[in-house]
Amino acid sequence: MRKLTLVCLGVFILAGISFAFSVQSSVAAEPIVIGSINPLTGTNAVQGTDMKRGEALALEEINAAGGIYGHPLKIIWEDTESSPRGGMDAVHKLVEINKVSVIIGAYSSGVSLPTGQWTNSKKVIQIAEASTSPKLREIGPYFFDVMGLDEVMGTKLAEFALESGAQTFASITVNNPFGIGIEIWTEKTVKKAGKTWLEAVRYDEKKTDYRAEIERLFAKNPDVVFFTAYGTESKLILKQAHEMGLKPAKGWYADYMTMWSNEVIPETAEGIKGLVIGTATGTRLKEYKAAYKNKYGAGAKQTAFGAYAYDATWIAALALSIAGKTNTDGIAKALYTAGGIYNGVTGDKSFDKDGMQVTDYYQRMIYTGGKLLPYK
Amino acid sequence: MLRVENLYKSFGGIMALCDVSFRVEPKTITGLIGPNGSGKSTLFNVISGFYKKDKGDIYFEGQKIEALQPFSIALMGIGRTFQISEAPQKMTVMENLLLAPKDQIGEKIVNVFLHPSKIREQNEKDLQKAYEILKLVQLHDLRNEYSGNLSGGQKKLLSLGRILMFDPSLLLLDEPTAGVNPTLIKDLVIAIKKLRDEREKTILLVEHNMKVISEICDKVIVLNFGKKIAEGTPEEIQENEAVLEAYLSGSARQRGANGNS
Amino acid sequence: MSFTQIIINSIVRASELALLSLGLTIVYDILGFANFAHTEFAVVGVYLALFLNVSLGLGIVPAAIIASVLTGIIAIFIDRGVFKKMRSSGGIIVMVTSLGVAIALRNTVRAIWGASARNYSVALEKPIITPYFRITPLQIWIIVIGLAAMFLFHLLLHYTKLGKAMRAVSDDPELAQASGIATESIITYVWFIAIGFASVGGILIGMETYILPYMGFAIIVPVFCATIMGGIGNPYGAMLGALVLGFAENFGLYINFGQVLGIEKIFHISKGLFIPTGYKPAISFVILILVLLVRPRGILGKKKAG
Amino acid sequence: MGIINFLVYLAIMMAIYGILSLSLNLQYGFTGLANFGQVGFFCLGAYTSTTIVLVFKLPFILGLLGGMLASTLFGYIIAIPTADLKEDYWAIVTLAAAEIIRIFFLNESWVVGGGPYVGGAFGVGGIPQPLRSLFSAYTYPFFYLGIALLCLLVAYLVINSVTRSPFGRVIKSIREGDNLAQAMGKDIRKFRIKVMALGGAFGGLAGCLWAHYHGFISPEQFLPLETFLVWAMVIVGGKGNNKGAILGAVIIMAFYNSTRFLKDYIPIEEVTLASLRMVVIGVLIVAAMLFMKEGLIKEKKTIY
Repeated sequence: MRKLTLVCLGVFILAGISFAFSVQSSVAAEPIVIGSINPLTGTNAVQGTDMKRGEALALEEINAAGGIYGHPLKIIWEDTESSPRGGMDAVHKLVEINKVSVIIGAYSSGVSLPTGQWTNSKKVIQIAEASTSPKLREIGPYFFDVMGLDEVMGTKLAEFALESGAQTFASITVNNPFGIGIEIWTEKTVKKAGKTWLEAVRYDEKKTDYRAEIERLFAKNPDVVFFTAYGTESKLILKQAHEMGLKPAKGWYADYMTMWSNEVIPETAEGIKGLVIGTATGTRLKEYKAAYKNKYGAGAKQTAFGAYAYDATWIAALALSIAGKTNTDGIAKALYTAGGIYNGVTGDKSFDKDGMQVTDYYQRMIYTGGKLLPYK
Repeated sequence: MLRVENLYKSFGGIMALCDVSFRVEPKTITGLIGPNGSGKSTLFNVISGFYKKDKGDIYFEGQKIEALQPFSIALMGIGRTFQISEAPQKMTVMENLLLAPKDQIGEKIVNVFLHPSKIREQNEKDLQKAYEILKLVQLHDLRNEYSGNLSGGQKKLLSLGRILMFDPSLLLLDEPTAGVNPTLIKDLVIAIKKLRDEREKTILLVEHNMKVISEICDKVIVLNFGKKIAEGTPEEIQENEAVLEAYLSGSARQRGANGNS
Repeated sequence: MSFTQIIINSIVRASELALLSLGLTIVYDILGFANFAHTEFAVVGVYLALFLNVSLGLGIVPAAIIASVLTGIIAIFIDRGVFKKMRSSGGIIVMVTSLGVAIALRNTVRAIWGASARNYSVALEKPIITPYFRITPLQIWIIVIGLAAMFLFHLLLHYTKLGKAMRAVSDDPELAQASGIATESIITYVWFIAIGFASVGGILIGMETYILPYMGFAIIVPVFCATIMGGIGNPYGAMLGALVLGFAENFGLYINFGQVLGIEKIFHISKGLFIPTGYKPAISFVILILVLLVRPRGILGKKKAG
Repeated sequence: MGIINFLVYLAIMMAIYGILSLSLNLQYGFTGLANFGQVGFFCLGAYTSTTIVLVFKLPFILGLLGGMLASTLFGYIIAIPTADLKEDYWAIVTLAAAEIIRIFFLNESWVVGGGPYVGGAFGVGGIPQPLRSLFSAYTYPFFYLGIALLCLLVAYLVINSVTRSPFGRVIKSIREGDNLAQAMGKDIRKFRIKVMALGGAFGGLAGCLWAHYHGFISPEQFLPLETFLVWAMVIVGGKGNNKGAILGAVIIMAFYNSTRFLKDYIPIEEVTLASLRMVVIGVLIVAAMLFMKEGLIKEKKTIY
């Protein structure tokens, strides 16, 4: 069913390595333990739960493919409670008590930064899955990130919108590092092109009314509105704008469209253009989505982040296999190799010298008739 | 000492005090009587600043006091007790008394750290005084009991003790003998008289016990429906027609119609 | 267009808030404590309606009615189990207890239904378009139900035996008890009415937006602001407070303060002086604090006798 | 070894939250002020100290004092207009004030120096740790635990002497009702304001300690939920008793972290577990209020 090129490659590597280690691991079955921190409760619980599912899916496949040199992989999941304190509690427990040498997570930069600083001081590998703040670069040699940073997405999105010939621009973004990162880079790019930037609206997550923000956004009739939102809020913002009959002349432009594309009411999002991760239409993602549906049922909500978590787990497993029984420096080195050879659901996963994702391929899409289709 | 002129106070539509005027002379005991709901406690609350008057003036030792906060009125020398005695649940009887003295150095946070010895000294003095007062109001054995656990009569005694500790020049006592056991009432009457005669205090008290009134009061003021209907010596009052009528109709009125006004 | 539209938006928001603040205020009036679990009760109603509507396939209207009734009953049970035991305690103790109830309820809902956003199975409505504003049928319903609730409540308070008893208990609980009013049974009705209204309000918000376990906490603060602004314990104040807050939230971002204050020309602020959108959640807080500075008991605050 | 490190970390957190709990206990347990915005002090202390140390490059100790001073001022300022408000109003006003502080730091990045991706929603990292260079990564937490315990001790001693002094007597009488204290000539407004200021100082101190230990702060850390945790600490530990407040912090933090271990042995969904954990916190508050009104350690009676 899932005859993924990757799985083949993975199985091949794992089988080879586990054969090499089979002499030592006669006891076998002793699991290799890694940790994971996700926001399973609190404001980001939806994304966190999806990420945990992505990791669990990868874990199942990894163990089905023979585990890590004969040992099964085990993940200990901890909750960050969507807060830095919860995140710190979690990494302390994982490192000091469970003695893991690799941790996957966290979701937001606000949690990844403090936990990363600490795990790095402990020489424990941390692989962030959905944090995009450029500050992450400075953390240190044991910190990795599998998601392209904001600057790339923001710039590419603005370039796309500029091609429409629009003169005036505005944005509505969630007031968190992710949203503001996009706001900064779209605004920068628009201004560089000599066009007018009218308004940057920031909204609070999980509120039940965004009409005031929408009125403000459209007060000066922007030609283009950049739009960044998680599924929950996108649905409401687009619905309320639709009800109020407000629409930018040259359309909405959105980033990471898969974050909301299966949650919005189709009519309200008709014609939104934007970007998705390059391979989001590729077979890998399709397979991932099918496997996900198969495991968790059709009702399970997929966000854009589960796939990153899935990829992070695979890369960690590959690196552990390549590094063998060595210290974290060895694993860190192996991560660069693993990132290079792994063909991810979310695209090429190569790291740059700071352990950050080098590229993210983006593809232009349009949302029409309730579906995301490639933009001509 | 205390001069009240044309005082008005209403709650919603109910006129609780209506054109009340009177004087309290220094070193006297003035009784305030009247049926339930006649405005006695309201008058106390307005004088002590807990309620704001609608109209009228209140002078204490020549100074207008009606605009002041309750605590500043207290600091000027008007001490009061409450009809339903304030008795903190989680403070012992002794703590209640130690709360009362004015100008405590230890009520300033900095002094707690800068002058601990002065605080201790002052506390020691206050303790001595408190022991004496406790003996007077017969709460000595209960000094370490939480005041919230006292009986109604004991709470009355406690509030008397507290106000003695506070040591104002004018004492407003709201039913000081209500619920107190009869043998003790005698001692209380003696003690209150002593306050006037030996310590030169001025006292205004609300009282239902006519025996107590006639025994200690120099002057009695009678309120009915918020109006002053009579003023005079206890003897004069007892023969006053209007007062008798008020009490007769008052007793026919539903009891407890408004326990607070 | 946008000015009239903002007025409509404000009224819709005010109606939602009013349904919730009405109940909060009468519970305060009769029981004497600020119920921090108020909107969490509403969320219980929202999820019960979700269960009836989506899992059992009931129509949204019967689902809403059944859920609100059930929630009212749950509130009565929680009152019997928890709040009844502290009738004589001070307001602050019960308030803190209600905070515990709130945390427990919110997380129970989340443990059962999960953290994701959900929706009722209702179709997207076509807005009614006028030259001045747009409004959806649901929003008209929200305004109508909001007004009807207020009117019903007014009738209840002034023309029914229950209402008169409620007012008596509110004015002087001891006297009411003495004159033979069964305070406990009044309290039962009050919980039922208050939480029933809240649940309806919550379900309307859920229909208009989305359903989250977190929504109770997202609306508790505006609801409290509205209630307190109007004068806690006063039902008409709660309605007024909701109106003030609805307008403040919507006009706060719309008004150009540079123009209003006439300083635009002086300081050459070409873009106008607007409240940054990031501060929108703070608007209601600031207004609340300002109102309390001027009127420490709220706009229509009353002083209890005694 | 690992367990010891973990316990040291836990102890640091307990000490920090113990200070917060002591501060809330002074306000609520002794004075009856229902401060639902305790996290505002925490936030302000953390940000002020960070600004002083990171932007102005001043030593840690000045950051600590500055953070305390800022929160003191804030407690003072918020209390002046609100000191006369009723307790219910007080609760929501303090909650609102704390949210205003958080929203301020969420929107204003310049206060922590600004620059790309610094401040505002991004939070601010790289906050220096005091005397970090003298220790290794493994020994430093022990040193910091020393600092935290020292601060906790100071907080305990100060708050305990204040609550046992005549000042403490007055605020206790205010807790039981306004009338008595006023009739005894006490300016209850002033006392409330002072309590908020002193409570603010220690709330701010806890914030500074948090910021410098973790080296990173962001508005996400200062949501109202933190306040409610501190409430649980005061109520479970014993309101009106300073030892109780610390015990409460120890218990709630231990409970919070021990549930993490539970799921290593019992197969249970983390989402459910985390929700249930909060259900327990809520139920604990209710149960303590119902059946254990005084908490684990009763308020101490002064005997004469």
